[in-house]
Amino acid sequence: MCLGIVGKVIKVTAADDTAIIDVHGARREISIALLGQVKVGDYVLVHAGFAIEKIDLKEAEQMVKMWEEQLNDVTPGQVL
Amino acid sequence: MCLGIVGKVIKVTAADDTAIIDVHGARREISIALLGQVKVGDYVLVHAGFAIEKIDLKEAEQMVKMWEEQLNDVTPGQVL
Amino acid sequence: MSPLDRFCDTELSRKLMGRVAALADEVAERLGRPAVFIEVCGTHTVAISRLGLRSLLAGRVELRSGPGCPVCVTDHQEIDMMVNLARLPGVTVGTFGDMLRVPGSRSSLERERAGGADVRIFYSPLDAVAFAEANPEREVVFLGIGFETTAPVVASTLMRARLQGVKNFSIFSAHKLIPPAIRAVLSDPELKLDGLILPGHVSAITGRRAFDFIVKEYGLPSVISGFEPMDILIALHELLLQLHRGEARVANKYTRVVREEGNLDARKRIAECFEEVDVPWRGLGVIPESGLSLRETFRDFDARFKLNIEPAPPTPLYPPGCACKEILRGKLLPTECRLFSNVCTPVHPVGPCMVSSEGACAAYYRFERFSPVGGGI
Amino acid sequence: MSPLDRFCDTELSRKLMGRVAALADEVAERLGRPAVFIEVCGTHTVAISRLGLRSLLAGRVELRSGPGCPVCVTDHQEIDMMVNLARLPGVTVGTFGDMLRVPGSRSSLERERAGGADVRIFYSPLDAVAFAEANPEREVVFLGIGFETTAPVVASTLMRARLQGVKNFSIFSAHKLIPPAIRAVLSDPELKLDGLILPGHVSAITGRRAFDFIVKEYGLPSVISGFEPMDILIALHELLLQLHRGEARVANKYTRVVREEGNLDARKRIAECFEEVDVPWRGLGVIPESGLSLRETFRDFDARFKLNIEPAPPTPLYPPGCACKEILRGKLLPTECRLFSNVCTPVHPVGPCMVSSEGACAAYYRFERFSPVGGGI
Amino acid sequence: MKENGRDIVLLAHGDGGALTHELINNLFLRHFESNILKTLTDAAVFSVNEGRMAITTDSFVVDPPFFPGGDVGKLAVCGTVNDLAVSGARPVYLTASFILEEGLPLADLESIVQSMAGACGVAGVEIVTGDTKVVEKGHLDKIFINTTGVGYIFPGVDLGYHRIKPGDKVLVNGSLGQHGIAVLCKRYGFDFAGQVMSDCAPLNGITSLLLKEIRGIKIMRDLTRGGLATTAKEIASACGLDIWLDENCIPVDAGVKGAAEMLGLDPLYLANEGKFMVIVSPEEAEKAVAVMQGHELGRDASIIGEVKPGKGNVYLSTSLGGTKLLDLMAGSPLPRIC
Amino acid sequence: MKENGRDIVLLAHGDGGALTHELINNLFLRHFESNILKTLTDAAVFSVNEGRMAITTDSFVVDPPFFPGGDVGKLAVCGTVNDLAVSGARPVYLTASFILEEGLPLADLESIVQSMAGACGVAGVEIVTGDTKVVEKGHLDKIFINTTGVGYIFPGVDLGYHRIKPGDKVLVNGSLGQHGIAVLCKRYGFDFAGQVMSDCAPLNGITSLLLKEIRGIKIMRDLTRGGLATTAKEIASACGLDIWLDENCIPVDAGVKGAAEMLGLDPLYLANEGKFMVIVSPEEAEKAVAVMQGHELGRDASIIGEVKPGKGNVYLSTSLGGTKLLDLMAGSPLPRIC
Ligand code: SF4
Ligand code: SF4
Ligand SMILES: [Mg+2]
Ligand SMILES: [Mg+2]
Ligand SMILES: [Mg+2]
Ligand SMILES: [Mg+2]
Ligand SMILES: [Mg+2]
Ligand SMILES: [Mg+2]
Ligand SMILES: [Mg+2]
Ligand SMILES: [Mg+2]
Ligand SMILES: [Mg+2]
Ligand SMILES: [Mg+2]
Repeated sequence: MCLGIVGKVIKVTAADDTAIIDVHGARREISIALLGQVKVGDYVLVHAGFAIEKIDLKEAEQMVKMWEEQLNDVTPGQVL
Repeated sequence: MCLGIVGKVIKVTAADDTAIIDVHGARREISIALLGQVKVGDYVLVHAGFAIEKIDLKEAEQMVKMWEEQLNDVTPGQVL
Repeated sequence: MSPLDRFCDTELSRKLMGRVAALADEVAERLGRPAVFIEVCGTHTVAISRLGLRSLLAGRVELRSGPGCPVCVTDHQEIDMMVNLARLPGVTVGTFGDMLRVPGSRSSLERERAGGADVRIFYSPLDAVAFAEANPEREVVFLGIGFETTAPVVASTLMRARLQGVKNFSIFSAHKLIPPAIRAVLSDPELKLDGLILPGHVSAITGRRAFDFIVKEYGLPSVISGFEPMDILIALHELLLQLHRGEARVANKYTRVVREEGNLDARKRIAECFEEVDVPWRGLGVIPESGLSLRETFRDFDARFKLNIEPAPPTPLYPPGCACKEILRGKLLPTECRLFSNVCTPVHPVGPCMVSSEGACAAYYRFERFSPVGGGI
Repeated sequence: MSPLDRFCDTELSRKLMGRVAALADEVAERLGRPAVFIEVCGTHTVAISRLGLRSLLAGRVELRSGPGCPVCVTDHQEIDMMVNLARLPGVTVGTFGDMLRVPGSRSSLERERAGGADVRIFYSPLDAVAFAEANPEREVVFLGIGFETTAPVVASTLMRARLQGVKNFSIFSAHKLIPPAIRAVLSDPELKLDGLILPGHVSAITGRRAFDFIVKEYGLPSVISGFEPMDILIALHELLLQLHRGEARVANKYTRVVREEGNLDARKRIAECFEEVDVPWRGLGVIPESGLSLRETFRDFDARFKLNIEPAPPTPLYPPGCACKEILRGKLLPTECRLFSNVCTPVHPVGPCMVSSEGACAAYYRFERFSPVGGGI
Repeated sequence: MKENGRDIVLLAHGDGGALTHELINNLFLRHFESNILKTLTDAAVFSVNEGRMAITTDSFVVDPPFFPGGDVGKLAVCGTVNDLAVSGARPVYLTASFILEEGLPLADLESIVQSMAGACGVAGVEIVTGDTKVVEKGHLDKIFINTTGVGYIFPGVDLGYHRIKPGDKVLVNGSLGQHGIAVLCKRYGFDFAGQVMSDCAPLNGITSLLLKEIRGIKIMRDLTRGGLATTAKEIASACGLDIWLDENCIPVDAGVKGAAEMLGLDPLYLANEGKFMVIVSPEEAEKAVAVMQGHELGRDASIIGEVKPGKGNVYLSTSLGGTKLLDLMAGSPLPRIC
Repeated sequence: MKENGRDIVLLAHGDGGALTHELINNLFLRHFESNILKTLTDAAVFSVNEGRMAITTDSFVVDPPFFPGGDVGKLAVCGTVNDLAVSGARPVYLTASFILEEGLPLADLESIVQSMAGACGVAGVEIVTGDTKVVEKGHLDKIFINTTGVGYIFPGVDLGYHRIKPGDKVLVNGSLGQHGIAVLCKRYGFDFAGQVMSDCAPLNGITSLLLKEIRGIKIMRDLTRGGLATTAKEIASACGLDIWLDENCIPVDAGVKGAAEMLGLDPLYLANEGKFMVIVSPEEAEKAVAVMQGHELGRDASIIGEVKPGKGNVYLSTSLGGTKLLDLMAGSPLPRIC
């Protein structure tokens, strides 16, 4: 119900709580008023022009890694 | 400086001081608030949607008649 | 055939034209130069141009254009204020088509509309009231321009709006009065003039008597004229006759419309709504008691107060090189301005006289710029 | 390659799809029927449709669409009020694109705009504030629709507008809350359900804990999911696993975004601006404390008060024949409505589920209306 | 609520998707009869023989779209047909491109399309391809239509400024200013009680008759925007000769005269949509008038002037016997008080 | 004050009078090179040989008129050239009809006209006649342009739905959605730092190459409004066969994907202005791809699907191996939050 899009922060203007994000080359100014500290290089989840959460890349890394390992396990019939 | 057009009154609505005038078939509602009694058949001078004066047809008749007579007088060299 | 149609009768007009030309010849001979008349009213300027009358009287009578085009005489300062009005958010400026293209010091209503302002043309100010009623969220300001003919129309509109309780309608009054302007023109000592053609429709309101001062104070022949071919020729004939006879009076040759006292109802309405004030005229400067501003009792309909319009700063009267000042006073012909028709054209007007199609320069441009190479058909 | 991109990796997804399908088969065999899950969130509905996931799980898992499309659940009464707002002179209604076509009882914002209302689409509510500042003569009312994800965005916008002293901006709040809606769905005794896919972006604000009640009160497996192919497959895998193991918990499989307590800043802003009220949901009726209305301290930004918007009269929930009620509760599939795709299409929608492209019926119409004649390429 | 998209035009009617298809099939194809159009391809394909063709384009933005005597649809067909006709061509195919304002009643669109189909029938032309765009409310005023037309130049016909000579006569096919007045009066609240209507009509019938009967035709021009005066000035400028018009001979209907006076406008500058000017050799002028008068769109045809040596000016001999200059229009006609 | 009519468009620029003439002479004729246009007659006249011609029309109403990679002028030329190109024609002549909003900066108009002239040069077409109308501020949004184009169908070429058979391959010439995204992003405040631009380009070069080299071309369609999905559905409906597209093979640039996600839009429904779809016999599909890749507008050409027996549906095989239905667009793309 709520489109969220991942953007990489490429500029932060703390004075007015805005940042520029980049989404595969598409850039837009968004508000970071709903987040605490945001810095260049962070990934944020954007909804309706506001960053609503930071993306935890470590968590992402862990989760895909776990699945990559599991799925590359070739035990036949493995379903869990 | 002030365009005035002669219209023939074809309908009067005293209640709101308006009349319909006809100018060679073109009709429009105008205000007659600046005139006293206006009746169907009167000719009025219209400026910016208001009748600003009644046309005195007798005066008109007299003046053209006088000139018609003078101008049809064939005395050669007549200039006055 | 109605007697009114006979005022445009071609055959009759041609005959009278012959008389006028002959009489003009006699007068010119006696004066040793063509007689010089001024037509106060811009509508006369246009009618004369349309008839090609100047070409027919060339060398006998010189017809000059006076200050009677309300558009041409509206000052830069006033246009600037109208422009400021148009720029206010939520404001719709209603106007007659004439005002649209008149340049102020930096802009015109046409340019403001092109830039996003809501400027609308109305045939009648009552249509602007109807628009205001249909668009209650907009403040509709109607520009009151024009002379004695138009002022009572605007006054009536105002009274109607008050009666109907229309709260979002107001007037920006820039109305002007003709007799003070005539005085300003005639009091110029350099002016050489043999007579005046007086504005028929202003006279319909003011009455003939309002012009008696011309004879009393300046001793000049003058005539109130209508606008049909016969009207204009009769008026010219009358002026030539007065000159010929050495008389000077304010003749009324528009008796089917103009009364001695004018339209008393209309005059009462003007008096009720407006008071006379000193205002600047383009080309003539400030003329005492020559403008109409809304009375205090109409403050709730006075855009100047309702919308808090500051007077715009005064600006130089003319663009460099423009001879409007002399033209408006009847001292030069448009063709004598060095910008005429090369730099200054109706499409790219420099001075106010080129803007309104009724302005003297525009009328000359449109109708009389070139003399023909061959003859008529 | 960023770890984020790997959530859309095709090869990986296909492998996981194999696991999910196999696990689903086992579960279905054990249950003697396909497992039934509900995806609460409309964005999940669309993502599932786009992946063609339903075709791949046919006979193994039945995926039903829940009440998580803010457009679909906005009541007639609220739409009617928005329409009334749009009809006010001088008012500009700002909205996300989603709301434009949703029908109220007599009209929609799209129809009102077509009829002359000033309705504008903004990507962000901050753009609407900027528009208000640039157009001080208009009252700009932004429609606050959306769930916990959107409410803090609107709250932030409001605070910004107040800070900047923007006087011609206000909000019409129709925000809704997801947990009460889930309760309303789950408390239906007729509902047969094996698990829930919980909305990832609502959870980003509320935190995982906000959904613990599902396990405590209803004992159902549930999982918070992201929106990439891997996310959805991981979530399905989790639900199937819980089912397979006879467990029930609120798993968070969107850990890169969703925290236990959610976004505390955002929650604080919601609490500061809004208070919980009972509101009607399309298809679900009035749900206690499921809506957000502006607090009294924000009356000067509350369009309901500022513009004196009366509540519109209640209207019947559905057009005759429309099965949205059952679909929104996850009890029927869109294809089971007898109006689906013949009378009711995205171009001529009958019920709310057909209006938003995220609505269950629209998603089915666009992506899954016909089964193919041949196979894939 | 009225069903979406079935009573008024919505943005989605122009998105190229489902509603666009509905509009094309349920409205345009129902009124426009053409086997070529039916193919609904990116372009219409037709066969041609060797020869000369004419192509012309115009966009029609008339406000109001419905006026006494016609509507923007009739105008769009006639305007383009007439540009081809006065160029010496037989109009054959038209394209029709609509830009619609969101909110336009579909019933209005249908009656406009119906008028177009009617005018095509009268003119014997076929709409073979089209386009529909819809823009947001307020981004245009109701409806704009572009038509582009192609036709075959009649074999042996050679029209052009180069053929105009001093002594040639200037003709018009009837009373001037009707279209302009009909539109302006509708806009500013005048009523003609059916007495003055737009003269909007396809001229290809009368022009082809003229071209068949009269060999000495030098040029033809339809008298649209800017009216007789502007067109005369364009011709005079282009060929460097003067044109003299006689005010007494120029037909202007009394109703048009009255309304034009009321608005402060000059009928010689008002638009026509069924009037054209012909310049013809003096020997054939009378015969040309007779041919025109034999056609229903030329009943009031007359000789109104003559070409003379000069410098590209247009003069009007006034009723009083004076002369005045006519020039290009400068600024659209607006109602004035002075 | 700026001189009247020398910095912005005024109503009088469209009255057919003096300012219209100024605009035509000082702007249009300065940029559009054409001896036919120069005659400024009611219609343009040209010679034709026996054969088949194609005619197409489109009105261009893009908001905003300037966007990364082009403007409405370039679009107006390319759009019409492309409709002729995909119809198997060699585009030759264009008409250009402008509707301008009072207040449009003349400098903007000039740069639009310049782009048109540039695109005409690239496409090798000539603007032979035109029209200019000006409407009151607020009666349209800045500028609308209609172009109508005519061209000669290449001898021996026969394209059409009737030639499509099961087994035929579906090709596109490159990455989809660029134009739609460039325009929407400009409208909603996104910036691509020059990375995503409209693909607006004249396709007649690459289509004529294809037609020369590949005999088995069944149909070509440019992928404008409604995008790939809508065009595919139109073709499938028209020929009663199914079209299967493979999501993994459809080229979509990463930038387009990102921006489309941000706005909640599907690239398969986004407009293109330099992309076309080709349906070709299976034997010649690879060769067709090679030919396309040899042209600069076909570098990323690829086979994206296949025609199958069926009932006129379009299916997409998803990356996961699932299938979903594609349909006509229903409603223009608007930024959404859900
Ligand atoms: S021609 Fe132009 S510059 Fe000269 S006096 Fe007239 S308005 Fe002024
Ligand atoms: S198909 Fe239409 S009528 Fe049926 S449930 Fe869905 S929205 Fe309602
Ligand atoms: Mg196409
Ligand atoms: Mg044309
Ligand atoms: Mg034309
Ligand atoms: Mg098209
Ligand atoms: Mg409109
Ligand atoms: Mg023409
Ligand atoms: Mg086309
Ligand atoms: Mg096209
Ligand atoms: Mg034209
Ligand atoms: Mg605009």
